[in-house]
Formats: sequence, C-alpha cells, structure tokens
Amino acid sequence: MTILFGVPLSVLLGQLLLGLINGAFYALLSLGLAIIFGLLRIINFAHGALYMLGAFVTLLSLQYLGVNYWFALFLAPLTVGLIGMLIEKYLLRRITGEDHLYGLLLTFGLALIIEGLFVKLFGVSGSSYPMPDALKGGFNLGFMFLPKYRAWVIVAALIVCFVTWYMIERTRLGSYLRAGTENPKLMQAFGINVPLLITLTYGYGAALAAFAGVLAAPIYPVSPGMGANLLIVVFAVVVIGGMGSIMGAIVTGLLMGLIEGLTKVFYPEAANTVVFLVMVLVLLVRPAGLFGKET
Amino acid sequence: MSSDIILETRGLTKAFRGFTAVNDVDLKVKKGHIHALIGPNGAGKTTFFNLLTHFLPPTRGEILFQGKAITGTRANQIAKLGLVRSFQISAVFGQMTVLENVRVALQSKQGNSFHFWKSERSLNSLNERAMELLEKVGLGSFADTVTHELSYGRKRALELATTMALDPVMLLLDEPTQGMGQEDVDMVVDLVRRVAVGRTVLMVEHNLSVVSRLCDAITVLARGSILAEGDYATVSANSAVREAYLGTAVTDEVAL
Amino acid sequence: SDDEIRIGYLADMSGTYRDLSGPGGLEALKMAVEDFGGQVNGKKIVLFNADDLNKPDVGANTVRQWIDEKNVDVVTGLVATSVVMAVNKIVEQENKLALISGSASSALTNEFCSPNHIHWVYDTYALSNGTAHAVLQEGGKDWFILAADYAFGHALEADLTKVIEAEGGKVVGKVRHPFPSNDFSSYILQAQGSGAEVVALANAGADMVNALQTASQFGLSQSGQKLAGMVVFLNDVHSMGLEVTQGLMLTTGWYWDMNDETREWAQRYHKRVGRMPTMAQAGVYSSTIHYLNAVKATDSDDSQVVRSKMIETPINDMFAKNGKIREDGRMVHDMYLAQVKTPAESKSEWDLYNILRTIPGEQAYRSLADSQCKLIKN
Amino acid sequence: MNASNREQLVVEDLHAYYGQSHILHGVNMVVRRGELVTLLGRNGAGRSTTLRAIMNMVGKRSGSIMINGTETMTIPAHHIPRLGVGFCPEERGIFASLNVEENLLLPPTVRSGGMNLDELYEMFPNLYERRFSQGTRLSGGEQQMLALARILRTGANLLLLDEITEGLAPVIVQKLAEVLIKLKEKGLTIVLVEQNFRFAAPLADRHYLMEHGKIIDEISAAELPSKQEYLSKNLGV
Amino acid sequence: MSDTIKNPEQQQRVRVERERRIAASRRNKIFFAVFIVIALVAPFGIYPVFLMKLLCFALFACAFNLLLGYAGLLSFGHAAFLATGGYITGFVLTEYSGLGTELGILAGTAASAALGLGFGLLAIRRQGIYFAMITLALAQLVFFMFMQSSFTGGENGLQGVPRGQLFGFIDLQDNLNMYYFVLAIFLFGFLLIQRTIHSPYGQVLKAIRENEPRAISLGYNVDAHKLLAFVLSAALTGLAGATKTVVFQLASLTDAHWHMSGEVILMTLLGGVGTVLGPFVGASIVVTLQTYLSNSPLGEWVHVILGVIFVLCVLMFRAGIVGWFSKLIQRNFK
Ligand SMILES: Nc1ncnc2c1ncn2[C@@H]1O[C@H](COP(=O)(O)OP(=O)(O)OP(=O)(O)O)[C@@H](O)[C@H]1O
Ligand SMILES: Nc1ncnc2c1ncn2[C@@H]1O[C@H](COP(=O)(O)OP(=O)(O)OP(=O)(O)O)[C@@H](O)[C@H]1O
Ligand SMILES: [Mg+2]
Ligand SMILES: [Mg+2]
Repeated sequence: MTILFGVPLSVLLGQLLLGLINGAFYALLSLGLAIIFGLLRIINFAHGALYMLGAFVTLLSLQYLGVNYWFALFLAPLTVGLIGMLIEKYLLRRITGEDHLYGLLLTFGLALIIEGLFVKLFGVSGSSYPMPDALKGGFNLGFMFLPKYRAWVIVAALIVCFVTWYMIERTRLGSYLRAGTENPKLMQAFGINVPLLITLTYGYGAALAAFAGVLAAPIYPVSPGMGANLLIVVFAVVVIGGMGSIMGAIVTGLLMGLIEGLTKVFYPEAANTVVFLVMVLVLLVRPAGLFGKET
Repeated sequence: MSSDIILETRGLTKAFRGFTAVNDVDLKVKKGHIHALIGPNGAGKTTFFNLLTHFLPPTRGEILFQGKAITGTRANQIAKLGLVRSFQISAVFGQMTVLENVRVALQSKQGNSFHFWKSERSLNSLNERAMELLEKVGLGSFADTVTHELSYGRKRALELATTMALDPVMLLLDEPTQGMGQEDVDMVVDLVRRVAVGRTVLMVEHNLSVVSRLCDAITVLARGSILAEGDYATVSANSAVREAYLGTAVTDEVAL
Repeated sequence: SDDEIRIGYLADMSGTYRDLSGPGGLEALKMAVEDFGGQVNGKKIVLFNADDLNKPDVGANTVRQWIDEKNVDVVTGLVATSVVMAVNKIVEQENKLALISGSASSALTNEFCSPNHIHWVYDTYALSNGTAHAVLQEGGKDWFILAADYAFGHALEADLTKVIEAEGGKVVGKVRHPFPSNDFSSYILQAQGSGAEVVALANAGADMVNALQTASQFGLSQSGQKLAGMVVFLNDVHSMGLEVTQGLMLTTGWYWDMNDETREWAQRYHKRVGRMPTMAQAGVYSSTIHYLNAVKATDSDDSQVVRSKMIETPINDMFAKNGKIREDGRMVHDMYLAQVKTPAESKSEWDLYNILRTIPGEQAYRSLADSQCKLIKN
Repeated sequence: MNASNREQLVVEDLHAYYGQSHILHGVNMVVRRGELVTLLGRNGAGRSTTLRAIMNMVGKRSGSIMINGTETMTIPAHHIPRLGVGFCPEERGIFASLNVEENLLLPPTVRSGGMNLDELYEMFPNLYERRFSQGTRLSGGEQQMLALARILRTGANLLLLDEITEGLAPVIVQKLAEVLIKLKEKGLTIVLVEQNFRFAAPLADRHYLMEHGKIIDEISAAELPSKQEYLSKNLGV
Repeated sequence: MSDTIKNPEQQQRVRVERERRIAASRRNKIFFAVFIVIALVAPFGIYPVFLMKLLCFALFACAFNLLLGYAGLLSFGHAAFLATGGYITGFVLTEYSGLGTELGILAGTAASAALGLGFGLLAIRRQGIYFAMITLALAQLVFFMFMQSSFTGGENGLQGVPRGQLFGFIDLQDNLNMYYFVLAIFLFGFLLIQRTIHSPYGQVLKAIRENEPRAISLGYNVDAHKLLAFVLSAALTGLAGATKTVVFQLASLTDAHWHMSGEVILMTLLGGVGTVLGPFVGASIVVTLQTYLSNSPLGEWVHVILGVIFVLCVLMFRAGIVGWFSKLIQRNFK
C-alpha cells in the first residue's frame, strides 16, 4: 500500500471523493448566492434559511402528504422558489437602489424569523428523512465503501450547476442578467422586463438552495439550524471564487470541499477554519478572487 | 536648455493584456506653457495622464518631473511634488461645503491630516486662504453651499480652486470643458488662462476652439504614439493629423 | 432570609439544547412547585426563568441580576457548560445555590467544585464509564474515539481513554472534529479504516446525531464495527428515529419507562408538554423537590444550611433510589445501561430504550479518592 | 397612411419630477415620421430629462406621450422600446460585465431592418478592433460609439439620442453626421439633444428651444439663418 | 477672515451659517448634559450591571460606526478586537493581579490596537465586500486561535477574572463604583470618537470617503488614513471588550464568534449609520431586548422578534431610528 504523509493512498482517495461530494453542496449553495448577489447586489443572509426550508418541505411533504423523494426533488425547489419570489416582490423590491447593507439587514432579519419559527414549531433536535429505496446501499470501490446516495448527490449537483452556468454565461438570458445588475433602468429602456427578471432570479437562487436542501435531507439531520452554520462558509466560497462569477462559485465550491476533506485527515481541528485561511491567502494574491474580474 | 523642460517622458509605454494603449512616447513640456494633448478617441490620452500621476504603473519608460525621475513614485507623493491632476468627470466632494472642499486641499500641505485629537477649529486658520482661492474662481459667495448643489460649470471651477490650493507647479487637466455649454466653456477658458500664470498646464481637449485659443504647444497622439507636434498652425496643417483626427471638413475658420 | 423562596430557572430556551432541557425543564420545575402546594412552611415559592442563549455573559448577567435584585435563593436548569461555569462563580461569590441538571462536564465536581452547587443527573465520567465498561465486557477491545474539539469533548475523551486502558482495551485511533461540524463522512471513513472494533462518539447533540446518521449510511455496523454513544439523550434518539439509532448502546441516568413511579410522573409531564421527559428534565423536578424538602425541614433558605440538610438526606423519589449527595457536590445515584430498540420492538412513539442493566452509583461516578476537588482534600 | 399615423411622437403637457424637484413644466412637441428634430438649450434646461421621461426613466410624470398612436403613460417601461424606440443615454450606459460584442448584441431586436454586426463594425472600426474587450475598458469616445451602434442594431425607427458627439474627435463627429443623414434617408425618425450646434444645425429639419423645463420656441431649418442672433443670445453659441 | 469678504449678501450667508452651527453645538451640549445627568442617576433606578453591559456594547457600536459611518469601511471581523481586548485583559488580571485594573484594561486595548494594525495592513487595500470578507476571514482565524490556545480556557472561557481595585483604593467589586468607572470609560471613548470625527483628520477621512481618487490627487496617502481609522476603531473596540470582561469577570468565545461581528453591524444600522447617537441607541435596543425578552414569557421568541424589528427597520425607517427621528425633528421644527 502506498503511504502518503503517513496516510495510505487509498484512504486519501476516499477522503478526496468525500470532499468532492461536500464540495458539491458548497457549489450548489454558493451558486445560488452568487446569482442573487450578481443581480440584486444583495448578500443574501436568508440563503441558509432557504436551504433549511428546502429540507423541511421535503420532510413535511413526506410526513403529511406522502410525497416521495423523487417528487420532492421538484416540489421543494418549486415551493421555496415561489417563497423566494414573494420575498423579492414584497420585501426586497422596496429597498432597490438603497445601500446594499440594508439588503443584508433585511435578509438577516428574515433568516431570524424563519429559523425562529421553525424552532418553535419543530424543536431543534432535527429529524431524519428516510433514504429513498433506490439509493440505499452502496458501491464497494475497493478503497472505500461509497453509499449510492452520495454518488447521486454529486451527479445531481454537478448537472444542476453546469446547466445553470450554461444558462447564465452562454445564453442571451444570461447577458440580460449580467447587464440588468449594472443598470436596470437602461435595460428597461431596451425593452427588458427587469422587475420580472429580478423576481425570477431571486426565485431561482432560492430554488437552488432548496434543491441542496432536498439533497441534504436523507443524509443530514433536518433541523432549523442546519443552514445557519453552513452559510458563512458558503459566503467564503463565493468570495474566493470571485463575487459575481458563476464558474468561480462552482469550481471554488468543489475545490473547498477537497481542501476541507484533506484538512479533515491531516489536521481535523482546523477543518472549519481552513476555508478562511484560503480566503485570506487568495484575496492577498488575487484581490478579486480566483475567477473575479478586477475592476 | 534642458532647464526649461519641466516634464519629460522617455519611451513611456503602457500595455494592457495584448493591447498597447501608450506606445513609446517621448514628450517634453516646456515650463510656463499651456500644452495640449489631442488625438482621436482611444489614442491613449487618458491612459497617458494616468501614467504621469501613477494611477497606473507604466509597462516601460521613464517620467522626469523638474529633472527628477518620478516613475515609481506613488500617486499621492506625485501630487505633493507639485504635479496635480483633474479628472475627466468632475471630481469634488459633494457632501462637503464649497469652503471645506478647498480647505481639505489646503490641509494637505499643512501636514496635520493625521491629527485626530485636534479640534476642527484648528482648521479655521485656513479659511482666509480658502476664501481667497474661491474669490479667484468666482465662487466667493458660494462658500457655505453644499457642493452637490452647484451647477456643472461651477463644480469645474471649484475643482480648479482646490487644485490651485496645492499651489501646483504643473496642472494636468483632462477634458476640462467636456459636456459644457458655450458660456461655461468660455468661463473655463478664462479660468485656465488665469490660473496658468506662472505655472505649466498639460491638458487633454477635444474642443479645438479651446485648444487654439489657449495653447502654446500641441502634441497629437494617435494609436498610442505621437503623430505630430508643434503650435496650432503647424499641427492643423499636417495632413496626417487631418486624416486621423481633424477630418476633412475642418478648416481653420470652423475651428476658431 | 426573607419570606419567599425564590427559584430561578436558567437554560437554553431557543438554541441547540432547547429540547434537552429548555421549556420542558421549566414545566418540570413548575410541577415540583405545584406538588409542594406553591409554598413551604407558609413561604410562597416564586419562580423566575430566563434564556441564557448559550452565552456565558448572558447567563452570568441574568443570575447576578436575580441575586442582586430579586434575592433569588437557588438556580436550576443550567445546561451549556460554559454558562454553568460562569454562573457557578457568581453563585459561589454570593453564597447561593445552583442545582445543575443539564451540564455534563465532570469537571464541575472535580477541579471546579464549590460548596455552592450540586450536580444532579449525569456527568461525562459516568456516561462514558458506564457504556465503555459494558462494551469492553462484551469483548470490544480496540477503540476509535471521535471527539468534539472543545473542553467537553476533551473531557469525555480523557475519561473514556482512562476506562478503556484500565480494563485492558486500546485506543487505536482518534480524531477531534471542530464543533459544530456539518459533515462527518470523512471522520466515519477514518474510523472505518482504523480497524477498531468499537467507534465511540465523544460528542453531543446535533454533532452526535449527525455522526450516527452518517455511520449508518456508510454501513459501519454491517462491516462489523460497534458504535457507542457517550452522551445520548432521549430527544436525540426520538428525533433521529429508530431506523438510524437501533442497537446503539448508551448510558442514561433515568428513563421514563422504568417502573410505575417513573411512568406515572412521565405521563403527567406528557399531558402538559406533549413529549416524554428527558433525564435532564426529570432531574430538574427531582432536585427541586429535594431542595424544597430541605428548606422545609430546616425552615431556612440559607444556602449552607439547606445544602447540609440535602447532603444528610438520601434521595428517594421517582428519579433515584438511595441517591446521595457527596461533599464535592456530586449527586451519586444508579445509572442504567440501555440499548435503543429496533423499530419492530418499539410499541409507541416514545418506546425507545431497552434497559439492559443497572450500574450502581459508586461504580458509575468517579470515586472521591481520584478527586481533585478542593473540598475533599481539606 | 393617414395624418395621425405620420406623427410618430406626440408629447402633450409633459411634467416630470425627480423626487421632490419638478423639472419639466408642460412640454409639448410633435415629431413626424422621417424627421430629425433637435432639442436645444443651456445646461440643465431639461433636455435629457425630456428623453428620459419619454422612456419612463424619471420619478413621477404626468401629461401624455403618444408613440405611433399608442399612449405610453400607462404602459410598463419595458413596453415602450417595443414600440420601436431606441434610446442612447447621455451617460452612455456601457455594461462593464459584458464585452464590446455582447454589449452590441444586448438590446433585443424590436423591428426588422436594423443594421447587422458587420455593417456596424464597418461604420466603427475602433469597435471591431476592441470587440472582445470589456465594455468599460474602452476610451471615453469609443464608449460613445458603442452606445450609438448598439441601438442601430435593434431596428428601432424612432431614435432618441442624447449628446452623442460629446468627447468625440472631429473626424468621428463628421462620420456621425454622415451616419445620421444615412439613417434619415432610410426613413428613421430622430430626436437629437445636442450641445454642439454646429453639428446639429445642418442635419435638422426643426429645432425646439428649451428653457427651465419648457419649450420656449420652435425654429425650422429654413428660419435658421434669420434667427442666428436670437439663438446666440439664448444659447450662447 | 471677515475682512476678506466683501459683498453683504455673502456676509449674511456666512453669518447665518455660523449661527446655525453655534445653535447646533449648543443643542448638542444640552443633549450631552442631559445624558450625563441621566447616566449619573440611572444606577439608582436600573440594575447597574445591565447598564454597564449596555455601555460596553454602546462603546463597541460607536467604535464600529467610526469605521463604517465615517471611513466608509464595513468590517465583518470586529468580534476579533472585542474578544482580544477581553481575553488579554482577563488573562493579565488573572495572572498578574498585582498590576491593577487600569493597566489590565490598557493591555487589552493595546493588544486590540496591535491586532487592528495587522488586520488593517492586510485588508486596507481591498474594497467593499472584499474588505468585509477579508476581515471576516481574519477574524475567523483569530477565533480558531482563541479556541485552540489554552490561556483562553477554550469553550469554557476565562472565568472569575477579578475586578480588582481602581488606583489601588477604589473597590470595583462594588457595582456602583464599577458603574462609574465604566461610565467614565464610555465617555472617554465616545468623546474621543466625536473629536476624531470633527478633527483635521476627520475632514480628510470624509473627503476620502466621498471621492478617493480625488483625495489621492490632492496628495493624501489614502491607505494610511484608512488604516488609522481602522486601528482607532479596533483599539476602542478592544477597550469595550476589556471593560466588559472586567464587568462580567469573564471572557468567552461568544465575543469572538462571527455572530458578534454581525450583531454590531445590526446595532449600528438599527440606530443609524454615521449618526452620533445612532450606535448608542441601536446597541441599547438590541441589548435591552436580548436581556429583558429572554427573561419574559416571550423568551422563546427572541430571535423572531429581533428579526421582525430588523425587517421593519429596513422597510420603515431606513436611516436608522436616530436618522429617522432627526428627520422628523427637522421637518417639524425648522
Ligand atoms: N484598463 C484597460 N484595459 C484594457 N484596455 C484599456 C484599459 N484602459 C484603456 N484601455 C484602452 O486603451 C485605449 C486608450 O484609452 P484612453 O482612455 O487612454 O483613450 P483617450 O485617448 O483618453 O480617448 P478619449 O478621447 O475617447 O477619452 C483605448 O482603446 C482603451 O480601450
Ligand atoms: N437624478 C436627478 N435627480 C435630481 N435632479 C436631477 C436629476 N437629473 C437631473 N436633474 C436636474 O434636472 C434639471 C434638468 O436636467 P437635464 O439633465 O434634463 O438637463 P439638460 O438640459 O440635459 O442639461 P445638460 O446639458 O447638463 O445635460 C437640472 O437642473 C438637473 O440638476
Ligand atoms: Mg479619455
Ligand atoms: Mg443632458
């Protein structure tokens, strides 16, 4: 067996794979955050709460409506996306053009309300969501046992990420989005329905968070606090990738998963901190992040 | 001979990724001149200004100001040496009063800008000089106006007053009359002529009537390099300049 | 000192530990007061309660204010160790009493003991000791410890290591994970790769739940490794469900379905709260009743007078049989080794544990001979 | 074609506000199909505001604006360009996150008959050279060209152009004059806000003179020579 | 200066302006006097430890506001300075109790200032959201260090820090003595901030915030000026943290957590960014709610209620409570 830094290579491989899977979650979440930041210039502190909502919609729709996992995969993003659109239309819209700090304060307040209500309704312990039958068990890869579900997570997350990337970077819609960020008034004067565009964008960002929530439901405890802890790391990912860069969010998400995975082997105590260390280093060398454009 | 050259660049070059905006420019500005830098759009005039004041680091080349190399000097230090610029878009401190705008500039020479323990009142000693400068540009009665309420032309005048507060040896003006009505243009021409007494001015300007009225020497920049140099008559007669910049219809009468 | 008995209930009412003690603990406290008729020897019992938000400064400030302004005699609840440590300092300074039923740190009655607090329900030593002992006896010799990287996890890890080594076992690997962690797959994989027979979870709450769930996905038990939870509460098992937790061995200080007495009390509680009580919530009830009895017997609310009486009197209630409070403030009572039922075995929502056996109190808790408590040495 | 149809833009009693400040005080103007009309006035007279009000880009408005016979006061802002209006703003509005070509392709086509990319590049070779640069990395003048080129692609037949010669070299200004003549020949209607009277005078059919948010006079091209004096008094030209 | 002014209309303008300023400064003096009187008698009606907590957080928010409101820099890592002040003071007072409380607090403040200098040097070149994020990242590293090192007591925190004596003879264990000491510290910090804002340096800072390139072209070293603001803010934040530690006799990781950095932003926004009293009011509201709500039957709803307040604040009075109030006064009494 090959040994690398005191760790067998096979173990290392397994850890890298797991890191990548965690990275897929980061990528999904930071993608939504980056899109929302890109168009609304809002640091969406409610993103963690939306992720949590996604997981809860999945759980509750099973418990009360008997909706299965595969259906929830569509239902939850749709529901949360709609909630997001309502939030945009009735709250965020009223502060367009104000300092971006107010968006932060508003979404932070929303997160407190949503999470507080869920704590009141469902307690804090969290519940578990049954693994869908088709994804039970796992593959023996030789160097590790890979649960089928985790394999599915990475495939599903990557597909969604890249479809989103393609939509934004390679289609007309995407250039509307990017331009709408900069000068919404002028875009209106070109005949684009910017308010609708913004509502849909926030809704889509929320739906992405909820999609991550559905993916998380069977493997992590579904609890009101599940998003809050993740949020700050996801911010870091977006910044390292370069704010507003879609590809940056995806690639950095995966990369951070890997780096975190390695840290968990070599210096687990620092696993929650390593992302910030990377952030400091990256910003010192590349002030606009890995993929960001310097202005 | 060389002592009457105040600013000189040698082989000054700026390349952006795959694109050379300023290419090997040797420029000499004589002390006391009003020197115009003209050229077609995208010729590199603004970039050249940015290099002189170190808002951009040059790729290659040297800048000498009053005989000393200032190529690597930091932007704020260059201002302290007496080479002060204005901006293409009017640059004033909008939320401060007109008087405070000038005072902030005066403070720069005082060296108390880090004194956080002193009272604001210690700045009152600067008021007299500030008022003097405002009177000079015709803004005396606006001293206590909040700056963003000023009209475009008056903001331009204020900017000149703050620039003068530094008592610069040489001024760099980037399109000082852009977007102005004819009246304001005349006012600015007048102003520049007044403040230029005893100083050197290098200005970018598209308005040929301004250039012809004000300038002692002209350098034409095109595609990052010097195309022609000389006084107005020489330059406007140059066929290359006509083709690249002036266009066929421009005759000397129209320009004036 | 005055004509009222004043009790303050301080706990996490809205954060991670809400379900362990929280509002339910407050309800248990109210039950105790009601069972006393709302007064002791004609003195009215007055309750105060507050959320400590798991912040030591908030907790300390609240208790200080209670004592300074409301003349509170005794503080109960007390969950997060950092909060409890801060509160203990104040209680000691002001010479009042604290009855701790939530916090797990065994240091509270060891290096941090004081004559002003009593630790009621469990501690890291008893929990890890009980489970480890049982598992070792069944033949699990090689251990892997997954510990939370903060004081509580370290204490648990140290207590556990001592037991394992004392009984001929070996720690073949360990990893300290940040607190809190989102994903445990990496650590579980490391545990799997270590070749240990037993994987011990030296963490609590959400982290423990998360680790356990991950272990079940990676088929830890299928590959022949045993899981041992050190600090597992009823609410954890309830929320995770039996599918994930079945077969888990754990130590508990109390379980609602042990005998008629416990069932009777638990049903009363269930009627008011809608959930079954955890051992911490039962502990709030028990410690309060014991305290009030001592007040009644001495007709005093002076902390030291009452404490002496509490130490003198053995505890015999639905919570403990022949429980004894030691000089170091440790309430020593029997602990129970339990195993989580399979879904098939469970007959109702809260039918979660099989009690395997009783661990006598003297065995379960750290003996006074090993104590570093300053009250003992002198 | 009936008479009302030939009136492409009819503005009646237009008032406009920025927040509290009342800027336009009842503007009336009519622009017929194929005409080139200028708005003259001093700095701050409200010329840009008139164009912005037509595009529904100011705070509050009242009055009436008919485009091709459709009342636009009541329709959402993004429906106005779809009536065939192209707007080139004073501040240019080049998008930093898009490159030159993406900027060019950005505004959706509203009519057939717009120019295609090749034609535009031919007209503005600078843009072709820099077509993959970030939009805002262009020099001031190049940005101006881009802003104009952008709306020529959409096929709009009513162009609202605000200070398009500002900051441009004389050669380019001359070129623009040729472009405008060509567009007029194609039958486009143009409203031109200009500081550069020398540029506008030979192109325009009519001039509106603005002051303090009102149209104070209307001068046809034919009357121009006789009104030189009057104009220089009012505009300082 | 008046002899240079020639025309009468202009003289009139200047006079009006001067009168306005004098009136404003007189009004501020009255406000301040009222505040002092209230502050002096407050501990006889309100629980002094609560008041001290309030003053500590108010100082924290004021220090933060100096940076956000007057230098235009949004730091998302101020918890690091609060915690550093607290831990260092706690450590010094516990280990070298002979040094005296004043020196202990001074040590904490100095440590925070030094840390601020370090953060500043790394972060000051970055702008906007990147500045916020790099300060956050640095603060997370500091958090990690505090969690891992032994002198902080890790998760348990530093407990039982002695309050000690002031100048060797005033017993700070007494809540009233402690209160007046804290009040003095707060006033010192508050007045220093006011002075800074209205100093020659404050003027330059304002200019930089409004138009950075122009300030550079006037010869100012913009980075150095921003750095000074950052260090001042860090030092005063450290002072707040140090004082808080002495008051509560403990220092804990709560102070270092990023939530704390977030909380101070919220306090400041709630009260009104860039207003003199805003941070004080914002801190008072948040601290009071946290303290008194958690002791009430609404205890379980603390987060929800705070959330609702933030949302309402953004939707209804965006300039912050103080900003909104002063607008109201201006409208009605002008
Ligand atoms: N940061 C940059 N990156 C890439 N190219 C740039 C950058 N800045 C300027 N350029 C290019 O350099 C050339 C010169 O630009 P500059 O702004 O100096 O022109 P200018 O002479 O001032 O023109 P104008 O008269 O139109 O203002 C332009 O073609 C422009 O696109
Ligand atoms: N966004 C705004 N908010 C408030 N006032 C504005 C705004 N934009 C313009 N104004 C004011 O409206 C008036 C008319 O401005 P407008 O831009 O229409 O003038 P203009 O005739 O185009 O002059 P210019 O030659 O300066 O472009 C001016 O007094 C100006 O100060
Ligand atoms: Mg330029
Ligand atoms: Mg205009």
